[in-house]
Amino acid sequence: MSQENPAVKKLNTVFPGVIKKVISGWGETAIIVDKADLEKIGRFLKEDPELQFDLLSDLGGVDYQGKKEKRFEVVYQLYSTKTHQRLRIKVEVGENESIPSVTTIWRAAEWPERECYEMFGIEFEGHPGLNRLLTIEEFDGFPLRKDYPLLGKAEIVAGYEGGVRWQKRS
Amino acid sequence: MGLETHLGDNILTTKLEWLVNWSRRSSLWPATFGLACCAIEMMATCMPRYDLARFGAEVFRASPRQADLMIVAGTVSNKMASVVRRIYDQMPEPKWVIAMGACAATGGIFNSYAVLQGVDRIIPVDVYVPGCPPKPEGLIYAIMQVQNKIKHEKFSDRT
Amino acid sequence: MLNEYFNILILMIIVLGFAGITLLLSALLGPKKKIEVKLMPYECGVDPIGTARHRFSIKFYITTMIFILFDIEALFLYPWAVIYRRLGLFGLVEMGVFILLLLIGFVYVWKKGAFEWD
Amino acid sequence: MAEALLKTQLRTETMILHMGPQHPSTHGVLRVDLELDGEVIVKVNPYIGHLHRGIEKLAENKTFHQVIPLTDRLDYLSPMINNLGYALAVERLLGLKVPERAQVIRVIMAELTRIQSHLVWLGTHVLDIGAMSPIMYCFREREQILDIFEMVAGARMNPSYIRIGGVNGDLTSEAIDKIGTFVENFPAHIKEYEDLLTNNPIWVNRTKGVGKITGEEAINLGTTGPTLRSCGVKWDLRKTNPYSGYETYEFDIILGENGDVYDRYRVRIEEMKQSVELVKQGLKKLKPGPIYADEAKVIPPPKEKVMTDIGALIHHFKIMSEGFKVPEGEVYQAIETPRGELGFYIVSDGSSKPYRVKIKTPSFMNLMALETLAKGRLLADIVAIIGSIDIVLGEIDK
Repeated sequence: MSQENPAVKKLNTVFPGVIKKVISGWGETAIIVDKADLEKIGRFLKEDPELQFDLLSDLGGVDYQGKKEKRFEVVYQLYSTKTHQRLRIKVEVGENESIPSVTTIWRAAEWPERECYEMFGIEFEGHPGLNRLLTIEEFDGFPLRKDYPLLGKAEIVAGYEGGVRWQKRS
Repeated sequence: MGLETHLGDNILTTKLEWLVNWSRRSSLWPATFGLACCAIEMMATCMPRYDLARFGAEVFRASPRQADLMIVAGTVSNKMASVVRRIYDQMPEPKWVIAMGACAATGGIFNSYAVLQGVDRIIPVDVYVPGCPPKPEGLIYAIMQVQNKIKHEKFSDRT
Repeated sequence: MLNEYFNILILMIIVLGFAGITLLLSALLGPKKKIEVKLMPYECGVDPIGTARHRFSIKFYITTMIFILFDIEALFLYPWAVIYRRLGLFGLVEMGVFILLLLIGFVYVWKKGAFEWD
Repeated sequence: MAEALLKTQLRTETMILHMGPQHPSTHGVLRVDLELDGEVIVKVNPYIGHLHRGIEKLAENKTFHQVIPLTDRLDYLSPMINNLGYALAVERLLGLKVPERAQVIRVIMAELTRIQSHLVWLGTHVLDIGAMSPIMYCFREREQILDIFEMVAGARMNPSYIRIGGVNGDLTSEAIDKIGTFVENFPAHIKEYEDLLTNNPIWVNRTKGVGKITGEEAINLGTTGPTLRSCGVKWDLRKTNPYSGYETYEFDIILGENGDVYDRYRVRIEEMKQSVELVKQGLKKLKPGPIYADEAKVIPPPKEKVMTDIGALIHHFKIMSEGFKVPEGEVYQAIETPRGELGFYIVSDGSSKPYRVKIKTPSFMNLMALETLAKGRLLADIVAIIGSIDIVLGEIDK
């Protein structure tokens, strides 16, 4: 449990016992946190004058089907434009569990959360407008899940005046 | 359709046909339909070095109402397919289509749930341009092929 | 006296002739395929929202009025320019007064803020 | 009294205007629904996804080596920089040490790509606002860079030149001379653009004070790159978290003051000058040496050895068919593209296919700022704003 990362050290002192696991490798540290106190930690990491993780670089989902007891994992890449430090927060989410949205802390999370919902089906409570972003409105299924076929469930086979005709894949 | 369907094939129509085909092919106005990387190469084709203006096709019309050549340049995703079909329908006759690049021709390297495997599934395509993205010379050669095709078109083809 | 208008007549015939022939030819020879989608208004490839007959802001009306005003001013310059050589100094002074008056109007409209949108 | 009455009772409905997927100045297939009150923009909601190809799903079904052509087509205006980002991430996972000459070639190629990408941005952005001639000059210079790419990497665009462990072809002396001549006379061309635009009253009126955003607001929205630096935030990944040898180069970070369209224009023009300096320093640093790391299991052997040496044949067959194994773990590697911070979060489960490739693209975040930039502006300004945040739909929709 390498403690040399300032953010991890500070978090342990302010919120003892909140970090479930610290993964450090390849020059980076990632902490696994429970989704209940995600909001609290996020706000602290952003507003703390010493750490100032003011930029949410990226927010993405990973589908660990069968590899972990909780299927999904939402990954927050935090970056501080002041101290140029990086920190990765990972939150484990079950099959049809939901997770609090962090758009109130970083407004940058709005679209990535919509994309994560659309690709994995993870609900984000408190998100201003959680609907589809990249695929067509009537897309069924969540494409980035491991059990979703690469070629999809339907394809366009023909076009007629005024539209296109879909057909279910066999 | 127009008068030409009643004229039949005689000396008058061949001359008229030649005139009409000549005027149609030497001022092909493409509709700006750049989707992805091929659009950048399409822009490079109109720029000073490759200069599409030599073929009378440098006027890129934004609205399909004033265009008669549609260059589908880039990957057609499923969400974009209905828009491509809508734009094709809203172009006035006579119209031609160039599927520029591997993605427009056959879906290219993106064989996935979100990509239309070839734009010829939804609209009739006249010329396919291989390459990812094809060099501007490739696009110019394709436009010359379309012009060649127009040159040998008969009125009766257009019913 | 009449022949001055004769060349204008020739010009008119050429212009109308050219426009007329191209329109006639394309109407006759062009293939026509009236389908329902083609007649729908073009909205960048998606379904149009709302009708075109839609109440819009009054500010457009003001801008159009100002445009028409100064467009007609430019229109008066054309006949003046045709006989500019024969008018000599008198023509210059007279048109100068005309333009000055309109300039005062222009400055008034400008200061009144009709060009500012909001 | 009449004024107040006029204000209260006059209820004009807002008009919804499609600035749809097929539009000359949305820089790709972006659909923006504008809610207009007369000419003033009341609300902007962009719709994206018209170029969604499912690259992240495709990447999970390809070996590490085969994902490189996919990254080429993410931000198709800076293909080599995308390759660099992905290659650096996989090299960190593998613990590969890239030789010195390959790192310098990578920096030279990345900076040339940055110049070429800024040229396309400048040409189209200025064309949208109405100046027809600069795009002709910009593409004339860009063709020279594309000639260099074609000579060195084999293709004008999407060359997949920067591979895992090195680069795919050495810089011949002829290429080095060509880069040298380009770098010699390019600053004079930049001066041409500046003479055309910087003090041009029409350009200044159309861009100064349009689409303003403050530094904190931009960071909160996740904006990165020149769009953020134009608000005065001093942060450039090449300086703060250097990669591929950037710490040994001297160049300075360009900052704007008030974060409007004019400052974004000025920041990018200055950045082109810095990139020219970087290429010059890169050319001086070039020393003869290998261009690939010597890791036989990962780097495909050169063609002539494959024909003659059985070991090389086996390695080549194994790499090309099944791919090399990458140790289990996860890494997030971010680099500075012409549009901002491009990050690759790669999770590998020890097999030869990446378990998950999450690609953080700068235009995806920068486009979220469109809402705050365009609110309350006039209709004509949205074209200038979309042009100034320099979005590429390939990397927004992934």
